[in-house]
Amino acid sequence: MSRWVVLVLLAFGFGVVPFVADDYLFSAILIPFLTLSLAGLGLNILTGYAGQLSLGSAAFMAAGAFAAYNFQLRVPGLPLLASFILGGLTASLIGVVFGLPSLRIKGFYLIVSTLAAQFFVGWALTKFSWFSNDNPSGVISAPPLTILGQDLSAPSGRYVLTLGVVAVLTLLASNLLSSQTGRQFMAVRDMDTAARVTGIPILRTKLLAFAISSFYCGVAGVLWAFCYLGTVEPHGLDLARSFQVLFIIIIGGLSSVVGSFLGAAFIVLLPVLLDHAAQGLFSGSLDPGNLENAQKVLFGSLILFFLIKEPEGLARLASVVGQRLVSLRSLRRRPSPRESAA
Amino acid sequence: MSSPAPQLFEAEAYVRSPALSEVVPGPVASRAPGQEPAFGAEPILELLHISLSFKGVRALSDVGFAVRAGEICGLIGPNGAGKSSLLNVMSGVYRPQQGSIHFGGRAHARVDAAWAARHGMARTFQNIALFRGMTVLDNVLTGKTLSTRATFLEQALTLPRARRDAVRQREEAEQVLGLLGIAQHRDSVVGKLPYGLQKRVELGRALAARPTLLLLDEPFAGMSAQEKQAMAELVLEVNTSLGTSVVLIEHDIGIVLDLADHVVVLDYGRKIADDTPERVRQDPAVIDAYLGVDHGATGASAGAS
Amino acid sequence: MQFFLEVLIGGLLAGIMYSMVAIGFVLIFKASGVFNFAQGSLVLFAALTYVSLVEREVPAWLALLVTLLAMLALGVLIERVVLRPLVNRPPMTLFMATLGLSFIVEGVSQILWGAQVHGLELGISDQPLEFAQVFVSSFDLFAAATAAALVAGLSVLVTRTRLGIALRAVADDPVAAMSLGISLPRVWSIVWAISGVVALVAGLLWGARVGVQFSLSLVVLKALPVLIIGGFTSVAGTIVAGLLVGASEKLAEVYLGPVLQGGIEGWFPYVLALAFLLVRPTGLFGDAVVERA
Amino acid sequence: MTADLSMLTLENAHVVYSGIISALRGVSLSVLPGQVVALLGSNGAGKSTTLKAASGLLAAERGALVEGRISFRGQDYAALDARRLAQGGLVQVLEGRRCFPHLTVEENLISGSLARRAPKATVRADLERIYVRFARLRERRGSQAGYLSGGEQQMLAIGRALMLRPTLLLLDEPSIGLAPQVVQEIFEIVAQLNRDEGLSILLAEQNARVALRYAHHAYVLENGRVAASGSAVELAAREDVQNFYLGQTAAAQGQLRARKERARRLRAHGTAAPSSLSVSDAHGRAPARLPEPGEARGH
Repeated sequence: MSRWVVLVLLAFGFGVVPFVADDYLFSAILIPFLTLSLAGLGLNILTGYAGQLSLGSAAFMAAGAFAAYNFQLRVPGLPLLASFILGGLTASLIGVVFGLPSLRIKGFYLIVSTLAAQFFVGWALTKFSWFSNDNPSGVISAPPLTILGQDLSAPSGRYVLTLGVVAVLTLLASNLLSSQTGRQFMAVRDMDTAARVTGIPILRTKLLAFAISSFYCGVAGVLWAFCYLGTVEPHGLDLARSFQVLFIIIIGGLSSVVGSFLGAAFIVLLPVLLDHAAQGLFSGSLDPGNLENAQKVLFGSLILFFLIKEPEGLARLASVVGQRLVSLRSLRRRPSPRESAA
Repeated sequence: MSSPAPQLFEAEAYVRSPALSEVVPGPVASRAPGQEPAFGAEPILELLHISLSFKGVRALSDVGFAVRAGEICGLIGPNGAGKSSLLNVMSGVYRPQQGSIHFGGRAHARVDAAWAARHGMARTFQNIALFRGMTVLDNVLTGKTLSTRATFLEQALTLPRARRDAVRQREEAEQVLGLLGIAQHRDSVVGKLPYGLQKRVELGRALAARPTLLLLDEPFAGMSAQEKQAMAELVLEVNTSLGTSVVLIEHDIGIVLDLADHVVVLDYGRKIADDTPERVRQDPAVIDAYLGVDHGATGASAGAS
Repeated sequence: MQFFLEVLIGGLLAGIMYSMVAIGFVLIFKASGVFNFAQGSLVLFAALTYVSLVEREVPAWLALLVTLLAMLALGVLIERVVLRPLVNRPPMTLFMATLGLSFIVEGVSQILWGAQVHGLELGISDQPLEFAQVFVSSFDLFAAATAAALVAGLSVLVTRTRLGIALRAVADDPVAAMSLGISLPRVWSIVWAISGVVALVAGLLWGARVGVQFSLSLVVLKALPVLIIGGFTSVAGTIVAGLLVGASEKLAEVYLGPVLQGGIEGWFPYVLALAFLLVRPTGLFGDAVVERA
Repeated sequence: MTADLSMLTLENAHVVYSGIISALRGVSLSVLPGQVVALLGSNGAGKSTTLKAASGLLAAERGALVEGRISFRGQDYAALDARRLAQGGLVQVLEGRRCFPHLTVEENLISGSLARRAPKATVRADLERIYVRFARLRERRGSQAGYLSGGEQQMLAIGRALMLRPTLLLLDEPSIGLAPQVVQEIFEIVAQLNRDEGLSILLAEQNARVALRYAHHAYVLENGRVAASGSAVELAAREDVQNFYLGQTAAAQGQLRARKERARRLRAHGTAAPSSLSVSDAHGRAPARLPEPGEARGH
């Protein structure tokens, strides 16, 4: 995606949307979309770019959320953004610990260690009440969202905060992934023997991928709790969420920053469209249970479709459509036969 | 650039065009043929008593030889002789059961591949080990990994040191792409390129690391005669202009015997010759190894009588 | 001590369930190298189909036959629709395909048969029997006996019959099998059909014990550590590993649990599998399949 | 040679692997009924590819016949794949033998008969016939193929192929990795099969001298093309066969050597200008350029 397209989108996102969109659009669509895009980007760094499959994204999100909450709670006067970063760093630490087995096992079989992370973190956060400040119900409300005196707890405020965090981290990620570190990730993914012979330290590169990926998922977890739900609870960040984040990058496109956003948009918007379709077409005869199952079947079939037909996901489709648009436009401007034949 | 790029190779009918180094005016000393050009006294790489076996199958038995600094050493032998295994031992991909490898001033029971890379060893693989998900330029840039100074944080924040790295590495990579004639493929994904081009990209990645010792595993395989000639010129250019020592495995023995200063012949994992190309070509043991020994020949009768 | 034995036996019997599901994995993995994450959903589909038919007054034997045919058909369908287009793609892609498949099978089975919990009555008595003051439920013994019979049947099929020779030939060297005119797609669909039957047996026994409900498909999460410990390619290793995981999980819950606030059954098998992976990556009996870094 | 007369005919076969590696550049050859034909040439010349094209196994390695025609007993290949070819009597023994290591010798042999779906009695009779011809296999019938010696595995691989009652047997490098006297034994068996049962055989072999002693006809491949062909007697008589192996035929022979000597001398006298490869600080001379792919091939 060229530079100026990104700038236009950001200008629109910061300049126009906060004043135009209504609360429903913020809280039900825009904030979850941005948060899941960040989580998708995090997983894409680890699985898409570095080739290490992980089913533990939700666990790192939960770790990030609880860490940020506890830092905010137990360190008086800590600026909000500092707790975001500390949440991310905690998740990153946990990511590295569960990334250590990648020394001995490769790519696909790594799901064992990331699944272990998923179950272990989920268990620890529910069992040890210290994490949730001994709150009996285990559900804790997020701290007030004020930065430099500005109160951002209104939906538009939470949206701007989310957009800001996601934009900055996405910029950093795309710089990193287009530099030597990004190439090292992809080298380890594509052919680790050749990577080793070129001088790339295999384990260090894998652990770096785990660390950065878990940091991104951790911050996504903080956004999920503080800006989206408004409550900090491990319930919504279970294995099903990890599968969802994995689907985001399969459908959106592995090893593509844009793909993480396209996939997240797809995953957030589809259920909404299905609901409207269900209301409209069957005038509500489809009971919600079956709707959920229908969604499951649809997601499963989409996964198969993308894996078989378009392994590079929506990102590839988007770029193909983009190129065709560009060539169409240039054709219309100078439709000389010679050039169209080239 | 004032002068147009001197054409290393014409396209159509192959006309021997001046190699870069020839363009340079200068006294051409006459030298009696066969006189040994002075190579480094201390060998850049030496293998002693190397034995290697997989699940009981012996791939190499007691192989030893030296590669002098600055020379091109050919490694030949019929199918299944153990050439690739030997290259994997040199580059640290395999660990030999016995023997030692002397490289970078130290003796190793097993070469650590990353350590060897840091001490100037680079290699290509028999069945192309390119990073298929990346473009041609990215593959060559990955060869420059060791010359990266900026940390991942500096790269993310694009701080000055990271920017300097990027500019320098890009410039050097462009030079290698130019030399290999694959500059205009820089943005195409490697997996989709024709075979001959992929071979050049892999060589480009190795050259990008500016090695002192270059190990080439069948760089000419699957190439047309013309492409072989072009690649041979390039290997020669790398060796003569930069003094890079080259160990070359290849089936097309004509080119190897022509390019190499010293040839080692393997057969069933054993070294059966280690000499100059001229002497190796006449060595009966080598000819038998290639043409096969026919014990049962009863007189001149041929064909299933 | 007696309590320890009971916990142990309870764990072993749960382990039998895990190994039966895991056997379905091993068969498919050995023959086609695919790690079938959808095996759990097949177990759910089989149990749901059978119990729903029985609830609709279909006689038990007919319900069993129909379910059996459904599983065979499903196996062939999966091989044709999912596997054949993805032949020689990387293992991660195939794994994700089975993940997508598991969503489809779960969704379809719940749309077809609804999502409530069904009690499953196999007509097997379930009172405690006493052996030297150790109480064991008769149902669990029946389940163990069925599992043993299933495994015996499978090993006869694999070692004695021509089909078994074809299966093992394809597992050893697919291209060599092709050179002899053996049809790989046919072998793969047979393997998927057989593991469908194994899923049926596991579904019925497991469903009868805990009730037929969505959680049946989560048993796949238990089978994964069993596979890692047992080694991906050995049926014997899978059975021993299943028992090991079942027993150690229950023992850990009972003895370690209180110290760690309980509920460690979820992650304990995974920690055990990780320990095995770091110490002996090929598992108890498997040959070197788990790629070393 | 009209197609229906010959067992196998390749006409101008071009084969490319995964769309990029051109392995055969127009190979034409044929095998007459009852004939033993040898495919010679050094490694990488295209011998194995030719066999896999004939036996329909190219698809298994992402290879494809992009041009030319292949026919087996007059039947064009469009309708045939590896399975129908094997059932129709064209069986290939792959390079490196490729027995099923975890199956016993007898199970390996039986796996050869599966594609014919013959009744048990016929399979038993075929087994007996193989054990008569390969006595050593009868002794080792119960042991796993993985523990057999190279020579025994080669016999097992041939025996397994014979269980399909082939009329044309393709052998890929039977002598590889075998000691010379074992190679002798294998080739004797191949010759007997041809004499006793009229089995036509196409064998790819690097060991030219042995192959020429047992073949009726031979083709020498070089770089994916047929460089020479003729009766085994003619080829054995030509002493330039050796050149196909030791590469004397490369056109630009000797030029490289001369160029290298001169370049070395220039460098030895330190007069060589900074070459394009060493990074010149300022704007060094533009680098020399290898031709573009289109240019390089010039077609």
